[in-house]
Amino acid sequence: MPKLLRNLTGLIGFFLLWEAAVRSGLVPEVFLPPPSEVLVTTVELLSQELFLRDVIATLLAWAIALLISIGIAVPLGLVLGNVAWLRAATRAIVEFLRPIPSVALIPLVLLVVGGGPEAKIALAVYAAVWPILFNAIYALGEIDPVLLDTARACGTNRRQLLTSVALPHAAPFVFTGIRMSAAVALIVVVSVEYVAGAASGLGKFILEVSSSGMRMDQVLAGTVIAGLIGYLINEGLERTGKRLFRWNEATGRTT
Amino acid sequence: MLEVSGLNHRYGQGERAHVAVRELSFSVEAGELACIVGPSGCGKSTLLRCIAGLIPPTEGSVRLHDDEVTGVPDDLAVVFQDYSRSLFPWLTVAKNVEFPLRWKKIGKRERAQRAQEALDAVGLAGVGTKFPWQLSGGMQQRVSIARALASRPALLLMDEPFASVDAQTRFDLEDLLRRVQREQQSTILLVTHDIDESVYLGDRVLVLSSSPASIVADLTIDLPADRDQIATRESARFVALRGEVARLLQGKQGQPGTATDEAERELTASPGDVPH
Amino acid sequence: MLEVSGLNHRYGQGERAHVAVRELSFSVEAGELACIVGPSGCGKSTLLRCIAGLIPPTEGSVRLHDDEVTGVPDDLAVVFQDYSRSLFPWLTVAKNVEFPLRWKKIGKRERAQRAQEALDAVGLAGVGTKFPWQLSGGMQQRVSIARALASRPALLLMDEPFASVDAQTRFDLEDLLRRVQREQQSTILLVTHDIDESVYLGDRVLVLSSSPASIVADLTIDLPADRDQIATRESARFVALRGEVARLLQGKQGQPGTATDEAERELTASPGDVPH
Amino acid sequence: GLLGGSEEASDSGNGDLEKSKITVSVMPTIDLAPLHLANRNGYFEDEGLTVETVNAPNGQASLTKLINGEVDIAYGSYTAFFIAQSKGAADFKFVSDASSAGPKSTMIVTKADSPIKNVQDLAGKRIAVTSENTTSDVLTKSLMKTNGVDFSDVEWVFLPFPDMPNALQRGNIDAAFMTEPFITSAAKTVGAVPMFDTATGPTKDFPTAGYASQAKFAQENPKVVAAFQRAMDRATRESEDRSKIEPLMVEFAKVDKEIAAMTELLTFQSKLDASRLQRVADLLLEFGGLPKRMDAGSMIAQPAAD
Amino acid sequence: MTSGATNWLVFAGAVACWELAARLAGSVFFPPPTDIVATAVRLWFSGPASQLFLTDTVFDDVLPSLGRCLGGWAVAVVLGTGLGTALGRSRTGMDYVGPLFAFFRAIPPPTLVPVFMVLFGLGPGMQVATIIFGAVWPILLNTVDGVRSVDSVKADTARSFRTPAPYWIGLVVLPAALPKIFAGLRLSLSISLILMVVSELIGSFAGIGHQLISTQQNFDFPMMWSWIVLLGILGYGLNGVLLTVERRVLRWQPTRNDDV
Ligand SMILES: Nc1ncnc2c1ncn2[C@@H]1O[C@H](COP(=O)(O)OP(=O)(O)OP(=O)(O)O)[C@@H](O)[C@H]1O
Ligand SMILES: Nc1ncnc2c1ncn2[C@@H]1O[C@H](COP(=O)(O)OP(=O)(O)OP(=O)(O)O)[C@@H](O)[C@H]1O
Ligand SMILES: [Mg+2]
Ligand SMILES: [Mg+2]
Repeated sequence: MPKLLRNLTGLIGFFLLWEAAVRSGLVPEVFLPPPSEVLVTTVELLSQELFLRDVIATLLAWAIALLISIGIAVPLGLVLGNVAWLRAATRAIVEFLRPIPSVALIPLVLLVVGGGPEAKIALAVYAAVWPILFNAIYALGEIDPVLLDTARACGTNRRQLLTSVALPHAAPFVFTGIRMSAAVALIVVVSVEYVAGAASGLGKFILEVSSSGMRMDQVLAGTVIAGLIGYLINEGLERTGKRLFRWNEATGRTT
Repeated sequence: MLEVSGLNHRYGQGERAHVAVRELSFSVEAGELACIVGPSGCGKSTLLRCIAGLIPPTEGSVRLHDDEVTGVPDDLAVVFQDYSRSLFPWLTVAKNVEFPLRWKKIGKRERAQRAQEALDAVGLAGVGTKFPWQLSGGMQQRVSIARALASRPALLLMDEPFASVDAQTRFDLEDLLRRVQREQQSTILLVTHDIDESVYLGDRVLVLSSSPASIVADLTIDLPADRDQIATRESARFVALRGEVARLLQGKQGQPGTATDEAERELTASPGDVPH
Repeated sequence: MLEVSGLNHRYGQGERAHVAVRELSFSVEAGELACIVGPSGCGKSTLLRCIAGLIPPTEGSVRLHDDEVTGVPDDLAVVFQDYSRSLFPWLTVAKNVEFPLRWKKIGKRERAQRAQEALDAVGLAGVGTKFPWQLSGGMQQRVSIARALASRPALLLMDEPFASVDAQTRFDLEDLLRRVQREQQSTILLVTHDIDESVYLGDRVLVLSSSPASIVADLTIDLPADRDQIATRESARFVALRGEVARLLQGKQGQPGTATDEAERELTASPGDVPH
Repeated sequence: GLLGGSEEASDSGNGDLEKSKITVSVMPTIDLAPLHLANRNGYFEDEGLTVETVNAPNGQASLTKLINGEVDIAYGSYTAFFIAQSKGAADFKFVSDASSAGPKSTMIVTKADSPIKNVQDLAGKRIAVTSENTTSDVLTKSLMKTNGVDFSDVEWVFLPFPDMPNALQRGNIDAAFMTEPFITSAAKTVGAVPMFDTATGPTKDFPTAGYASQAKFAQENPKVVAAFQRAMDRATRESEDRSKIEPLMVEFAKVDKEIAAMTELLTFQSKLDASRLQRVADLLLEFGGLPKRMDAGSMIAQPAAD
Repeated sequence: MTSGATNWLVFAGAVACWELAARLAGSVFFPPPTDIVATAVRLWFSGPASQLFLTDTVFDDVLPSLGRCLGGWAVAVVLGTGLGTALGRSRTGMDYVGPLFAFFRAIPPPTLVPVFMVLFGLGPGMQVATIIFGAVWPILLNTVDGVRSVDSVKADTARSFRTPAPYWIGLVVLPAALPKIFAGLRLSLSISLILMVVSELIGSFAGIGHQLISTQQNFDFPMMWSWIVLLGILGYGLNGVLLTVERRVLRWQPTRNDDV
């Protein structure tokens, strides 16, 4: 399958570059071990049950956070994208809240919901809502007016317009938002585990091995795993998207 | 049934405003099929949009069954001029046709069947499972006609619905439309550029002036209700009427028969060539 | 100049494949205006796309000046059937028309002037600063014609270019096209559904069968090169030719009246309704 | 569960204690060895206590867990406790001491070829400490002050310990305050040289970290506090045997085995001493970390008498 | 009409609720907005007249941070749109680098900070690198998406005129993709702000993020809230500027004109 081959070419190229940089002494090996070493560590880690538990904890938190974000952002985006006055009225609050970094909110979230998995889920939801929300609002602004008129002339009421025209039209772009959010949510979950600590999780693992000092290979192995998970998630979503939105590929519709 | 009075529509505001429709008044009886002809860009589509309640008129009013139209009225269907943009690309052809039935209390089975019938009627049996972008232009246009018919509207607005189909199909569709009008007692407003078509199809022909649209003439077509593509088009009355419409379009409503100038001659060019 | 041989085009693959064009061969001389007529959905647009090099044919070849067309050839312009989607909404009308001139070695001044001329020619003087979506359907269609003309192409492909304009404007545009053909020695391939138009405009008329398209007849229009909307259409030869094209479209070329198979019957559904 | 949340166990008093199960927030540092030892060897169980540990990445997170009630007892550095108390974030009571700076366990480290040869050379340099108003911050300032060095134009760089060796190597910083085991590992990896012991003179045996609970907890559970202290005492005494500590360092603080063997240990403590703790508060006050003087003695929990 | 007024009315209402709730709860962690504003004024606007009443911290922390944020974002914009356009138009380009990007995109920037420290050392280099690294993805992804969604008829039109690549990109692809690119730009702008904070978490001695962390560690809640609010204000302001630009650039869109 040539596409898979091309996929691998990119990844392998990057790892070779990294290896070369370390081997040539461009970067000190103690701080940035070469991928050959990191990959060995990665494989080792993957056979440890404790580590796998960390990974699973992270993945579960991620999945929950993403689902919640979709549940919040898609309807909200549809409503805000459709109702101009509501969009205007909430813009100040939304634009004000959005750039507040989730890391800045960590201490507050810890205080309010405690340091359990709820904290990382809450923060991940907070961060993952925006890409979906914004892509939804944008996509709605792009609907072909003729299409909207058509639906209205068919006796479609506002709510139905939302579900039967706005949603399918926006779906491909919202899906891009979901893909971005999936990455963001994973980042935040791992980051919160890393910055704020957790009972288990990939971020916690990275924190533990990094705070002990010189285990950069394990730190990077953890990071590589985070990246790999992200890659797999993205790949899965992309394939789903291609299948779901064949019509979009074929027409490339914009107005 | 439909009463348009003092209708004005202006696009934009201030200096760059463009008046598309000016002081338009007419009414259409229930069950009537009125054709609208007028030069390109005169404001026909704008008029239809106002009637459909899709854009609010700047001045004047549209009344349907004595109620002022403010939103989109019930029991209405529109065939847009921009047919390819008015089909939902994510729905199959059949689902597109079913679309207006979704909100009606119609069982799934019947919905599918009605869509199928409508597609058959426009000569598109067998493409129901395709997507609109897999169809040719004329087929897409017929899908949007089928969609309008499937909803069995009381008022049907059609904006150049047959522009992209071949002559034969066009004749078939014209006859289909008159049949639907008779059987379902629909009121139909149809914009066309084809003078013959307007006379053949219509119970009335409204001739609009060039931009901004206002009514030049409101012609009653006194042809028999039962029409035939050959016989009707051959009849002397038909030929006379189409000459009249053509003359009116040229802005010579006053003195019929005195057609002298170049422009007029061009239009009424070949009375012998009418498809009989 | 243009030689199409053994052209086949199939959309999709495997079971759901749809053959749109089958074994099509013909050639067009330089400076010729060939009209293509054929039932809706028969594959005319597909054929034009293949010739324009926009889609590669599944089989067969298109040769232009003896070179096989693989990409889009130089000095080509296309007027798409979907005119409204082919205009760039972010460019004003004038900029849309100037579009193909942007990368030619033409001064800014002259570019603007050429665009202006082209717009004038299609009767759209004064809308240059508007955006396409501020125009009516027919006006948009004329903008896309103006754009094609402004680039003064050696080969001009037009897909139902006059479908949305009123009768008068249509006549004007037809004459404009013949003038352009003569003056610029352009080769023009034009798809139309109007049989009269095909005969009036063309030096040749290619009649296509219903889907998948293959050539039913290749008619040379032996009318004088100088044509006139009145005189030409009145001439006996014109009437004979259009009758011939209509008959050919009905699939009666070989054995009139023996149409038997299902597919064919569908097309000729209402024999009584055939014009003439 | 799999998510890594803690399951709440229903908890009724056991025997004499008000509570039989407590949670303690910990960090992956080596001075927690006695706690892990006590857990491992069942000293808490002997007292009728079950201690569950919860990881916190840093002192602030550890304190937050205490404040929001997630844990009963938090491990943290004294500076953090004092500052949080002074801001009114919570009312803390210390329930056990943990460690104080031993000889050579809190050092200013430089590169081998560094021009910094004595404390005076530190003036105006880029020095890494973990953060403002932390033990590392006040100890470094104190060292300089004691030696009469003006630290007003020092460029403070705030770095976590693990990142210090790299910054030192690259020349991003001139010197760094480090604790064990980072001193040893930095020496090993980048050839860093421990130059000055910050825990000398007025800061000798400077208390670094301890365990605290909220005042309310200490008040309501005096017996638990006493039990906790007893177990910690026992473990701390045993920690003097280095061989018992090293494997725990490898396991809990994820320290390399080799480095663990070479590490200078902090002094493990368990007995809370008001006058020693007061030194932390005073030093913080001196360097502007506290708005007003605080009484360390009043922050020591009063456990139930045996 | 007065959509601006309603806009702020809702906002003011939210703030009033917060004030009320905070006063009622009386928690040190959630000071009422009035306290925060008072702290903020003291923090930033109590400087000498010669500095326009701005305090040193504005010049030492706020402006440099903002500079890094905008600088990093600007680079991300150039990289993201450039690369995104190239990849969006290329049939196989994304096959090569897509997985790599997905891989990078999923790496949490905080865990990468140590790696960037190794590569770029401490200071602005590392911070800007972190910002670029995080902010480039939404732009890139949205650009690829936008570029790929050029209407097929428009694409064919351009091809039929043999539009040379620069014109094709400049006159067709980018305008078509612009609405989506702007969605990416807005998203990445707020990510830049976030990463500005993250990148200052370690190894810095000044900056908004540094101040935020140090107030957190010092349990100085009114101050911490002041910084959080500042981030909100900055985000709001920058977004407003971007929105204005967007309105101008996308003026041609029919729906937008009606929307104003
Ligand atoms: N959205 C708009 N904004 C500004 N002007 C518009 C808009 N839509 C249409 N117009 C203008 O209004 C006039 C009438 O347009 P309309 O579409 O109603 O014409 P029409 O009669 O349907 O023409 P055609 O037969 O070509 O479709 C035209 O001159 C057009 O330029
Ligand atoms: N993208 C596509 N995918 C699959 N099938 C297609 C596609 N485009 C066209 N077809 C099919 O190919 C056939 C020919 O289409 P084409 O557009 O060439 O017809 P046409 O002759 O231009 O018709 P019209 O006069 O209605 O425009 C049709 O049956 C149509 O369904
Ligand atoms: Mg119109
Ligand atoms: Mg076609």
